[in-house]
Amino acid sequence: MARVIVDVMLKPEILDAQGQAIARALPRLGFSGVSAVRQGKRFEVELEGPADEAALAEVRKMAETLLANTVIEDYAVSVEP
Amino acid sequence: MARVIVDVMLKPEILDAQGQAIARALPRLGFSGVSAVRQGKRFEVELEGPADEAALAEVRKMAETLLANTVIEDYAVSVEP
Amino acid sequence: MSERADKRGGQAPDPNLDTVERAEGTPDERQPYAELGMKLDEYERVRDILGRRPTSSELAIYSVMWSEHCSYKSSKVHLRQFGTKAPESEALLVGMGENAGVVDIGDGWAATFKIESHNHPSYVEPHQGAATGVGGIVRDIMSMGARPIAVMDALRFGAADAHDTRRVLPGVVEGISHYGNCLGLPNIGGEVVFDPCYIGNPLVNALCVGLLRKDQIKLATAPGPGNKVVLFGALTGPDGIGGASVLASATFEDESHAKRPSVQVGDPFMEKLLIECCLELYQADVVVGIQDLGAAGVSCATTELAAKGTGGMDVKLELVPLRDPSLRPEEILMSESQERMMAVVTPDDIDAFMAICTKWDIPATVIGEVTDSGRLVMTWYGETIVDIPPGTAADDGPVYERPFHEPAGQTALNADTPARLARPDDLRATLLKLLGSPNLASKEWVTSQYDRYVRGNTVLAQPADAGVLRISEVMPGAEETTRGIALSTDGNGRYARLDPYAGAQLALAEAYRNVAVTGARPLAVTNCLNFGSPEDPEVMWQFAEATRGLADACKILGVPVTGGNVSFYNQTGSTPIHPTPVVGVLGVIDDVAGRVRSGFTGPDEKVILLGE
Amino acid sequence: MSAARVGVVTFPGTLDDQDAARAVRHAGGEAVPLWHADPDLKKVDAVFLPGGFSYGDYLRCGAISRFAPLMEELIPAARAGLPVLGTCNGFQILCEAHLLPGALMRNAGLHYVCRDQGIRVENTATPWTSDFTEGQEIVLPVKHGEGRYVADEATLGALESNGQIVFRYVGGNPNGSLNDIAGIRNEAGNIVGLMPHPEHAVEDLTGAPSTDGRGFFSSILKKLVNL
Ligand SMILES: Nc1ncnc2c1ncn2[C@@H]1O[C@H](COP(=O)(O)OP(=O)(O)O)[C@@H](O)[C@H]1O
Repeated sequence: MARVIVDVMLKPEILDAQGQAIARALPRLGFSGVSAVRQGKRFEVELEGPADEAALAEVRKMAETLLANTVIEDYAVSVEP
Repeated sequence: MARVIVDVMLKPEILDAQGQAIARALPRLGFSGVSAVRQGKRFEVELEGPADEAALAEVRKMAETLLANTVIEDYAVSVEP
Repeated sequence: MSERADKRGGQAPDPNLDTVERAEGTPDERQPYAELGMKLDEYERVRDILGRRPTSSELAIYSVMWSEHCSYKSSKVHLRQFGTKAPESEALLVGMGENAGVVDIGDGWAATFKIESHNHPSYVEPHQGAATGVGGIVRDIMSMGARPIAVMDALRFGAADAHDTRRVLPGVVEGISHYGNCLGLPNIGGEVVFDPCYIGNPLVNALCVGLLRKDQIKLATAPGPGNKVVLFGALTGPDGIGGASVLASATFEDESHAKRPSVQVGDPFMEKLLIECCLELYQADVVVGIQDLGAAGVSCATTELAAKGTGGMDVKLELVPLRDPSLRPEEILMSESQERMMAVVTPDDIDAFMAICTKWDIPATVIGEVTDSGRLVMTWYGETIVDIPPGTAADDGPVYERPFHEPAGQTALNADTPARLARPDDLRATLLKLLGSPNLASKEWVTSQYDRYVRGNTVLAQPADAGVLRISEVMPGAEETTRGIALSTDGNGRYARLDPYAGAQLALAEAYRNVAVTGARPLAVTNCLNFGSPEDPEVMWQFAEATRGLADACKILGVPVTGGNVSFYNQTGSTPIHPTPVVGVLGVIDDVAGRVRSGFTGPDEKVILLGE
Repeated sequence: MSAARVGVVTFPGTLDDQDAARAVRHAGGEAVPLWHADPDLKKVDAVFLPGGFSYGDYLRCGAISRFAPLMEELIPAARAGLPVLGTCNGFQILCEAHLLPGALMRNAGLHYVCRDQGIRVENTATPWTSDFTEGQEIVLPVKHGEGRYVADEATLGALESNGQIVFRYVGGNPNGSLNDIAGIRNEAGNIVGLMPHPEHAVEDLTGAPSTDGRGFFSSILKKLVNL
């Protein structure tokens, strides 16, 4: 059993309203020194078998078709160390 | 300038309706070999200065009080390599 | 001078900038007008107007302003009938041509409403496409000086069980639901229709209605030399400027400019703040003219405001606050970033204006000034990049008399009547089949995702045939009234396919009846005309017939068209959708407590059939 | 005697403040607008935190609002006994501010739900529910995307045994809330949060097909007048 992580973030040119709202709120809450915040999604995918190339290819396909909306989002797949 | 990542996931005992919905949809979409999916949030926090201990302590406080609701969520802070 | 201008001021001049001076010196430089959707003769007209080749920024402006979407170049000759055949109406306060029409509903109140399409974006990215459709129509209503009070949505999808419908429908409904709910606008009705003809071209038509005091109508105009031009709301980013990339990359060799997103992403929270901010600005009476930023963004707002005002405007384009600092002037001009407005404010009121924006956390920037030069002049860090007569972009776009003729199979189609079908012998099976059809099924899956109660004035919403709203606590200090308004949207693409003239009339008649049965007096009409390509003479015939039918019916029923929207190019390959005119009717009830519900309210009620 | 003063809070993105104020006035109280950025409770006798999408529901519903300057006044006042009612987004803010235990999460069905919902009143020992009878079934609209109440087992157990569960869904649970919880109170009973909207069920002409929401407003006004 292995765990694969899929991180999904809005493409840099797409408006991240949530991230901006958080960044704007930070100074008011007493946090300084943050220039920007972006908010995305993190998926933990538990595989039944090992995270071999074939499995990773499957997860990438899953990310491409289901987990991310590639019109507005980028994704990155990594294996939990 | 450094980027710090805050991953926020639901505590294991809390029902993750979104993750379950994805896991249930996978076989229908032709993906097999996945035993579970959990969905959480990923924040990319851009610091104005370096990610030194003081800055990381600030981000951890931010995660604890704002980015995560510790009643239902756990968080992890890491520096982007 | 802004901080950024200072920064740039110290640097060498931008070698990639296409200035007016440079345009004069390089008359033969090839320009990507065709890539921007302009025809050669249109491009040559621009050269004639300017007496030189346009700069790339000017080309950006003309190409968006003269697009079908903004100039109505194919539909204009037909839409004129809505004016020439318009019935006398005492209720009409603002007719077609403004952001939305305004009607007098009595007791000093006026209502403004309009329906608009966001079909193509909703196919590409259903959630954001539909959401920004709602956002856009709401800003139209705000720009008239009104408080938006409700929305409706008329939707068309492919077959309910088609694969792509499963992608498009949930996304569209979620987008409308999220954006509308977040704005606090009750959704008081709409339609969901399935037909295979919409599989590659779903229709997402959103209607918004707003209320204002009759003497507080705002118009999109920039009068008064010396008055300030303020851009406020969201920052400008690279949204929906896929087309602009050919301009930027023509002068600017950079990967990041070659690939710009074509989808716009909305921020309903920002729009909610904009609504409250605008209303406070109106209350404080610090707005001379106002325009929302729609499809053609800064290009449209500046040219239209200037054209309808004193006639001139100076803009320092580098003052536009950006979300992405790498944007080029051409891209800023074409950006479709959402949740932005432009206002004209007197110098005396500017501080009060800015204070209200600050209260609502709305970024606001003075980017220019009204002039009496008759020219719209834009500079970029001191260099002139636009110098045009604004009316030529805003009002004098091309007008086409597109050829049209009846589709080849039209007679045969009509001759093929149900009489040909075998009589069903099993009524039970027929009934079950009907009941099971998606078009007759409950729409609750959709409507339960919409807030119909917010603002506390919803008298009727689903499952009623028309939405009814009480008019109460709309604006602070305004007198209360017993009046209410009723609204319905209807349309039937199958009828219109068989006979576009009668089909459009039936759509009007249905909406009119739905409003009338609540007890309301129908007053005015808005419409969204969804058709295939105007370059196809058969589609153009459908369009000509439908507009003629609607105009004739409006005259007979005595309700003027106050505004609307045309959506062309709804086709997959060469196959157009059914012609789908969607008609919205607004009516007024003098005492809203007397509204009539549909359905039985008690035992022993009599059933009476009216009409033939 | 002057009318009881009920504060109605507006955050950026609050939507039901107008309806809440109207409901307070209908019941004979004075509705006092409170602005999120203004740390002044204006000497109100009770506070209504209305629904909406404060801060766009960004990050988590209520997560940013609870840090508003007004909340810095409201939180200690509520802990000291000021009656507070939070509906929908207001309930979410109360949980985020830890004035009420647990959290509200995405509906189990993953969709926003607007419907007229059956609710059972489980506890009348609060200033907001004294005009109801225990076990009374009422109808109020729900309209939310994130209303699934969750808490750990110990907290749930305590809520159940202390009588802190004030409302339960009946006739179907719209969001998958644990134990069908629609609303809860703090131990002292002065703070109540619920997902349904009483302010949308106070008039015959408009809103939900019930006027059961009136009980909330008559309860609090009686309580304040009799103080
Ligand atoms: N897309 C929609 N948005 C909002 N309300 C809708 C939508 N589609 C249908 N409705 C509402 O649902 C109810 C039922 O619709 P429908 O089944 O089309 O009824 P009818 O056939 O009587 O017109 C009506 O009140 C209608 O306004």
